[in-house]
Amino acid sequence: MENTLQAVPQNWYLVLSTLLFCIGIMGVLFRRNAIIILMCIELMLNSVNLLLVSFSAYSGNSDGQVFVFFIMVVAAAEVAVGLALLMSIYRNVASTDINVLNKLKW
Amino acid sequence: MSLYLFLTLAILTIISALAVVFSKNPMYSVLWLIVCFFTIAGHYVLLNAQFLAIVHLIVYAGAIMVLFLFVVMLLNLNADTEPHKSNLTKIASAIAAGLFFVVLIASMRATELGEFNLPNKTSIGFVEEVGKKLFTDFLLPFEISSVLFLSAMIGSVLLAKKEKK
Amino acid sequence: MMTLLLLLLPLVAALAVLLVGNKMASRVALLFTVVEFGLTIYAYTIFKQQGPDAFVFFHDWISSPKISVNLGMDGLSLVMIGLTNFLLPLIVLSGFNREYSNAKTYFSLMLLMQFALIGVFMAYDGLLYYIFWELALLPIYFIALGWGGKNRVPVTLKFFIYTLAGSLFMLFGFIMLYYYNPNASFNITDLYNNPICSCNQGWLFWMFFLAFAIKIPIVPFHTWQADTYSESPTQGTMLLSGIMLKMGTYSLIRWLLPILPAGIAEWGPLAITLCVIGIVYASIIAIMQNDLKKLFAYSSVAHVGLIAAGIFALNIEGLQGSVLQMIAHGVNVVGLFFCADIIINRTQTANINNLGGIRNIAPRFNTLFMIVVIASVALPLTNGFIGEFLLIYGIFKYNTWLAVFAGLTIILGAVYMLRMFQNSMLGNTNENTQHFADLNWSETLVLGIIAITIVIMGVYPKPIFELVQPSLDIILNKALAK
Amino acid sequence: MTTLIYTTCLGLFCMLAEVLNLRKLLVPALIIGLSAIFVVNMQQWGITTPATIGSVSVSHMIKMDNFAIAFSGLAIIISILIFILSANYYKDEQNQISDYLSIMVFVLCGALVMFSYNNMAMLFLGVEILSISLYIMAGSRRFDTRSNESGMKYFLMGAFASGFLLFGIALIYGASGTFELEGISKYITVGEIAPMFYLGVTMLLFAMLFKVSAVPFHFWSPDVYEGAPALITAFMSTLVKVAAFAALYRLFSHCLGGTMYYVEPLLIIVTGATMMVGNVTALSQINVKRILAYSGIAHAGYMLLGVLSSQTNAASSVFFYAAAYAIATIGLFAIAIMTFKSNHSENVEAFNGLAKKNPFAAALISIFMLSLAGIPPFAGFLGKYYIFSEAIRNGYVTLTLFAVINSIIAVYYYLKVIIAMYSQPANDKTLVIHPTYMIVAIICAIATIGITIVPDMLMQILK
Amino acid sequence: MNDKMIQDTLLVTPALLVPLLPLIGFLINGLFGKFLPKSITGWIAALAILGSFICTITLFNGTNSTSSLNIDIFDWIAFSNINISFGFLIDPLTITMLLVVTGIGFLIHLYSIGYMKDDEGYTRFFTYLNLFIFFMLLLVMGNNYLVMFIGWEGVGLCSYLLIGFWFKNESYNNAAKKAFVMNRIGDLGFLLGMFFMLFYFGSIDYSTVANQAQTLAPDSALLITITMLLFVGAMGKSAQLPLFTWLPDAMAGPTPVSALIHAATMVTAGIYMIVRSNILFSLAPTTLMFILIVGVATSVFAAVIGLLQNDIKKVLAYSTVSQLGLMFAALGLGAFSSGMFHVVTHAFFKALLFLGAGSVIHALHGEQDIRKMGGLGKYIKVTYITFLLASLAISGFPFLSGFFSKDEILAHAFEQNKTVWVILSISSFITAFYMFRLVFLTFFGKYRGTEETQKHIHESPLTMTLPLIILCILAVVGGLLGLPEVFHVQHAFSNYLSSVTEGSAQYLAHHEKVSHATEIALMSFAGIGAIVVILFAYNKYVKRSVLPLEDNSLTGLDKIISNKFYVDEIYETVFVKPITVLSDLFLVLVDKLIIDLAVNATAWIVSTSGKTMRLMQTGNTGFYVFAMVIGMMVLLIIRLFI
Repeated sequence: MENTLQAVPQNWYLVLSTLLFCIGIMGVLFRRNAIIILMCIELMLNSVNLLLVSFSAYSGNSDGQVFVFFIMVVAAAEVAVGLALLMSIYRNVASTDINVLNKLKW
Repeated sequence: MSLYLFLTLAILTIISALAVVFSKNPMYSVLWLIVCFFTIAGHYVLLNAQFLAIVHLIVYAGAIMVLFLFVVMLLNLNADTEPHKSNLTKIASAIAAGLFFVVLIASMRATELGEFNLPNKTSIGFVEEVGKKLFTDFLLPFEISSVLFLSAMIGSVLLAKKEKK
Repeated sequence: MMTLLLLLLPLVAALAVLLVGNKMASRVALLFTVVEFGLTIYAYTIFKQQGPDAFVFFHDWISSPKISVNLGMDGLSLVMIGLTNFLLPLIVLSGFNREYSNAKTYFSLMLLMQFALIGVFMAYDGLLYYIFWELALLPIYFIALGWGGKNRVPVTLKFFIYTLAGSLFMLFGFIMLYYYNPNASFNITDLYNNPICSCNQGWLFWMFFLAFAIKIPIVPFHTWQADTYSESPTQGTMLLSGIMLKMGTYSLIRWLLPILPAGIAEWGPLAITLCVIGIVYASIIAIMQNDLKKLFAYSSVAHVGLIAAGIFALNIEGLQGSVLQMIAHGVNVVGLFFCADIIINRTQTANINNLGGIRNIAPRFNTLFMIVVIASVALPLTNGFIGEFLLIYGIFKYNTWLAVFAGLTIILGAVYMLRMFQNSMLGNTNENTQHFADLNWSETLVLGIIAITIVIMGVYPKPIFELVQPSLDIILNKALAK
Repeated sequence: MTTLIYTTCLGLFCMLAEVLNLRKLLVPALIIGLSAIFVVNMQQWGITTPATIGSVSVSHMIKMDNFAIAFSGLAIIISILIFILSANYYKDEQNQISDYLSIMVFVLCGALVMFSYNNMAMLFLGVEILSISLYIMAGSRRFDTRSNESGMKYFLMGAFASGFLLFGIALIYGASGTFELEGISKYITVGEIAPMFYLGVTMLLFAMLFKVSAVPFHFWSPDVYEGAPALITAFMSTLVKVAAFAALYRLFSHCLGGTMYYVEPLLIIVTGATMMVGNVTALSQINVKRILAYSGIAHAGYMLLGVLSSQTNAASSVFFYAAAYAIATIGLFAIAIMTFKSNHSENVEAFNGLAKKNPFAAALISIFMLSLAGIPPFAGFLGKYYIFSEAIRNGYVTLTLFAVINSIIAVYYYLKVIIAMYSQPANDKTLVIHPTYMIVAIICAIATIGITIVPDMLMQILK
Repeated sequence: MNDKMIQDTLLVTPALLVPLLPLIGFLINGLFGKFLPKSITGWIAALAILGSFICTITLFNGTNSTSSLNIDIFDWIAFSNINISFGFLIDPLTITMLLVVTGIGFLIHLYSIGYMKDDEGYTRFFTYLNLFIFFMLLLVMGNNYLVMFIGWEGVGLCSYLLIGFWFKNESYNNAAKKAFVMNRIGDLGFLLGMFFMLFYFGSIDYSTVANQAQTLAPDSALLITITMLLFVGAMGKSAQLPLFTWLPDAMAGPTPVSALIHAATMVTAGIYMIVRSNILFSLAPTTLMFILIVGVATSVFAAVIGLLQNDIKKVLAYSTVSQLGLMFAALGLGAFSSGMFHVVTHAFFKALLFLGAGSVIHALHGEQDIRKMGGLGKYIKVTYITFLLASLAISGFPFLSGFFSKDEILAHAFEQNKTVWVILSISSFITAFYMFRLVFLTFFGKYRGTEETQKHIHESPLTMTLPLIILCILAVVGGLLGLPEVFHVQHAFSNYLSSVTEGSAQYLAHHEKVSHATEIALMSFAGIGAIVVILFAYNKYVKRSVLPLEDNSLTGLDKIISNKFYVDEIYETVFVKPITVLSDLFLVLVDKLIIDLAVNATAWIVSTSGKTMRLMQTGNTGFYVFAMVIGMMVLLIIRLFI
């Protein structure tokens, strides 16, 4: 395990995270279900986490890892709030489809 | 060895991520996401961030995903309730995301991260190291994030509280 | 001190009028404007003794980018302020014996307008000037919007946006001037003494010219005007045409000529051509206008076009003529619109074809109206003549053929004015006009004062010439020093 | 630092107020508390002792420089005004008022962090505290689907943008190896810059542009502004916008200035597009909150001119502009909220004939509208003038000219309301303006005129 | 202080009083006329003019043919290097005009007291009349062109007011407007002429201009331009081709107005102006040639039209135009003093003719058509006799005033250009013919009106007949002022004016003076010719009682002539119509369609793009995110690859 940093070029992590990030974006674009969009956003955040950790590991600087904690904190808070919002909407319109939410426009 | 491990994990990560996006049933999506989180935790371990890997699992798989599952079950969402986007939008979003990926990679195309030296400290991912950092350098953000939690807490209660109109 | 007093009294008055309530509003406004006029005369006597130095007021305002409260009055300013303060009591008085909803606001806005106008004429700091310039737009807009005719909304909107558009370009021009100015200030003397590369003067000229051309208005920027005039309440129209248009011509003299001489050299010929075309163009349109106010509006376009042309002729005759004509036109056009108001108010129609025969039953009105009309067709011994004479002569010195063309105004002016007068006043009465009451005391007073001024100015304009000559000399020197 | 701590404590107090049954005292206590905090905040002026928690230095996390103090002061004043309004606004929701207010105080905390951050982590946390609290507030009318929709849209897009923010921070960290502003700034000046870094800066910029609602990241703001409760809209369009701008400005003036040449073309395009889309789209709106949203977008465009000029210390210009904008907007909302309420409509027609019903209120609205339109002698004019000046000084002549043209367009929709008030017949709905609203409006009006008369008071702060 | 200066200072007061008195009269009547008894206002006005006349006499006595008195009253337009003063110049030319204006003016005031007695605008009439005299006096007294221009335009205004005196009648108002506008066309020429003088000579004082002009080469382009422009002014004011049409229409005004303004005084202002600038004009032979052509043409043209007019005043109006043409011909020949002489004599007999016509109209209660008159000689003797004598004078009946003044001009024409002489002679005979056609149809034969009106025919009151008699005496003996040298006397009139005209003599081409014998022959020819024509007319209208046909039964040339060669119609189509069309075109096409459309189109484009852009805001979160992503992508691509 010690030699991961030598065996795997750092750029691969970069590419992997970017790919993951883009999959997250695709998910947000692709789906209409608010919950799944929320999950895709989590995916995006996780790609960033991965990136940060890889940078941190490769540069031997633990700041990046600490930062990941904050991202987790925020992600948790975000999810809590997001799901609460979702619940309150679901009570009103009985749907999690974001396309239902189009009263406000133009 | 670790290269193969990385590749395996990476491919798994990507597959599970894609599965999150493409699963018709929200429940599956949730489950795939959990898989994805596990693979990411694997990466953390590969990168010597053991403590973070554990925290990651606890927070994400243990807390956040449970929350998700809980909501999905509560709202009784399944494949039938999932509204479908038209194919055009689907293709468009796939292309857009793909293009975006290409653009991102292209803008980093010349990224040479320089001569890589093995860090003299391998313990940066250990709890001790991270903890020290968190309570010294990052003390303020740590404390400030409590405000965030407070706010989110009040907010969630406020929003989800069941009350007569 | 005098300067500040002159400037701020109308502002105080505006507040006072707001406080006294609707019934007393017009009277209090009149009182204040008369006092203000008295002060102006007093200022004139001081000016006679001590010259412009007595009126310098300087106070730092904004440190960076440097803007200062730099007020003062040279002869030119004094003359313009004199015009403003002379006309305001008349305009207020012309609102007597009329019912206005919310009169206190109405008169207060007029006084606010006076404040802004005086500020424009006093400001010797570019940005301060600009602020007053814009400030002047607000009261008039609200006057027109609140008390105007039934089509007022789109019309005033167009007016507001149109003029504001011009002004914003001017603001842009001022900021550019500031950065071209090594002293980094808007102070007028700095701007006068700062030679700007002639490569930049061309487009800077347009920045300023647009603002002024719209305000004046010079054809083809005039289309807001006729509608605005006919939709505004009379006092608003008077303020607009009598004084506010003069802001544009005044600014040409004060801000454009001396600051951008090379720009003038480059674009002046085009500008003067536009002005002259405008004179003939507007006059010809006026010939067939049937709406009193629109007719006066187009005539006003022609007249101010002549003033602007005289300014761009860049000689002392043109400038003197333009100053004199600004005053004369201010007085006359207020008179004209007041007459129009009297007619419209009593007959409920502005179409001259529906009028006629008023002369039979309202001789006093007829006489005074006649005097105003002949003044505006520039008959000698009325104030309109000397101005036009000098203006056309100024243009003549610039270019003979332009002068011939511009001179058509004296023919065409006679045509449309007399047609208007004939159709509205002469002939036999009809159902619209048969109950036309002659002037009451306040109307007689207003028109009487205007008539007397018309004659006095026409016979003895020398004080005005003397007053503005030094300022014009300086400005002309700058304008001609490329 | 102390400002932040006290404000947090105030937020906690609000939370506990419900438990302690102090709801009646809540708003006065908040106002007094915030006023005290304002004083404390201003006392830090010019004192450069590094921030500490106990014995731990946190100066690499937060830096209360004059920029931060000035903006904090402004933010606190804005909050005070909003809280004055809130007493009456929430009078029917007494059992939740402490929740609402505490969340709003937390928004202020987030803003304070965004003014003073000295580390990307703080920026991130500040943004998130602010945003998450606002998601809640936007959706706080639980039974109103419009409010739901507003909250949800804001949340989804905000979270999405957070992803970009983080990605950008991550890339910057990857290239420079640090989260501290000074470190990053040093990285820029010393040696080669990795392409990754530029991408990071760009992504970070995108995220911040989202927060200030610049085109093409502006889509959320009209919908959210319209759907959110009016008071929250006021809060969003003032405090939040100011905070986002201050953060963006701080980012470039304290840290990423060296990469300005790189993002400049992007910023120019975005600035131009923002001004144009904001102004032009606002023309055809009839909902006043929506008009203000678009107007807010347009104003963001103008303020971006200030950001573009950040290399020549345009801070005071941006500050002045932000202050003028915020004050006018709050004043406007103070009266608009009452008008909306009495008419059960948020459209321009709600203002019909206001000049007859309540000429004073109409006059105040006119002042605010004209100030927003940038017409002298109101503060908005000077703000615009400063911004344009700075932009021209930095050579953005064409862009400024474009801004000038846009301000001409803008006049139209500001006048729409004025026209409705002054030229339309009044409807029969009675309009009662609660004194607290009137007080706020009057304070704002005085400030709007006052800061024109003595603009140096504000302008000198950040020199 | 020598005697002359003392003398001069003594004359200042009367000189100032001359215009001041009418002004005072105007102000009293204008401001307080309403409060004064009607009868008094007329007398106030008349006395004001009488006062002026007396002052003029004082001036006349105080000066001689060589003196000229310059009175600067105040600086009018004075700044920088422009200095135009408001001042008077009293010299023989001025005094001549003053005498005519105030003298005839007074008589006509007197006449009007009777004539206008029953008019509701009595006071107003006298107010205007006084104002007119005031301006006319300014015109002739001014010491520079601009003061002259004040009077010039001022009389135009009064003419406007008086033509449209009966303002309820639409066509009268149109006539008034036409007069004013046509005059203004001339005025523009005058104005431009002044500009040239001011610009090139630096002054518009008569003396300076004359001095400066003499430094230029004769017939230089500048001089031609200036004189041509001034002449354009004169054409307008003095109703020359092609600007003459207003004058016949001007007969819409009350008859005394026609007498005073449109015959005796105002219309001669053009001649006065050219005589005043005689040095300038004599330096520009080309212009003189042009004046000659215009004058001769007008003279014949108007005379021909006069042949077929049936309105008593219209006949006189065309006759006036024709006579003015004669005067201009004289000026064109360089015979400035002869021109002036004819002005004076013409003032006498033409004023008389108009007043006589007025008396006829007064007697017939407003009837002006000569076809409905006839045989009036029996009823109104004084009018008849004076009218007859005036007609003889104008026709050039030997030894009456017109005879001398006309002959002088004809003699000059004979000297210089035989063709001109022939044409002018013909024109003169035509004049004699139509004048007597008028006399015979009016006063001879049987009354052709209704019986009802016949009963009321009466002679006018003394205030009306007295002026007739005085003018008649002047018309008869006026010629004595300028007895030609053939009679072995000094030509008193031209002597008196010699100081004014002598300056130009050197520049005029010198022609061999006709011998006395030839001159006598010419006079005889003219005199006998006139008598023959009169007899011919007598034969036609009295003996054979030929009556003019109704207007609609005219054919051919007659129809054209009686319709005044359709000049008005031509002007209507060539100038008036196009301008009205242009006006509508400008308003509708340029103003509304092009300019305003451009403005509104800008607004429209902006607002439409607003409406379009708002559709981007679909309300769909998915779309928003999509747009954001695309936006970011585009921006990145722009940044990276472009």
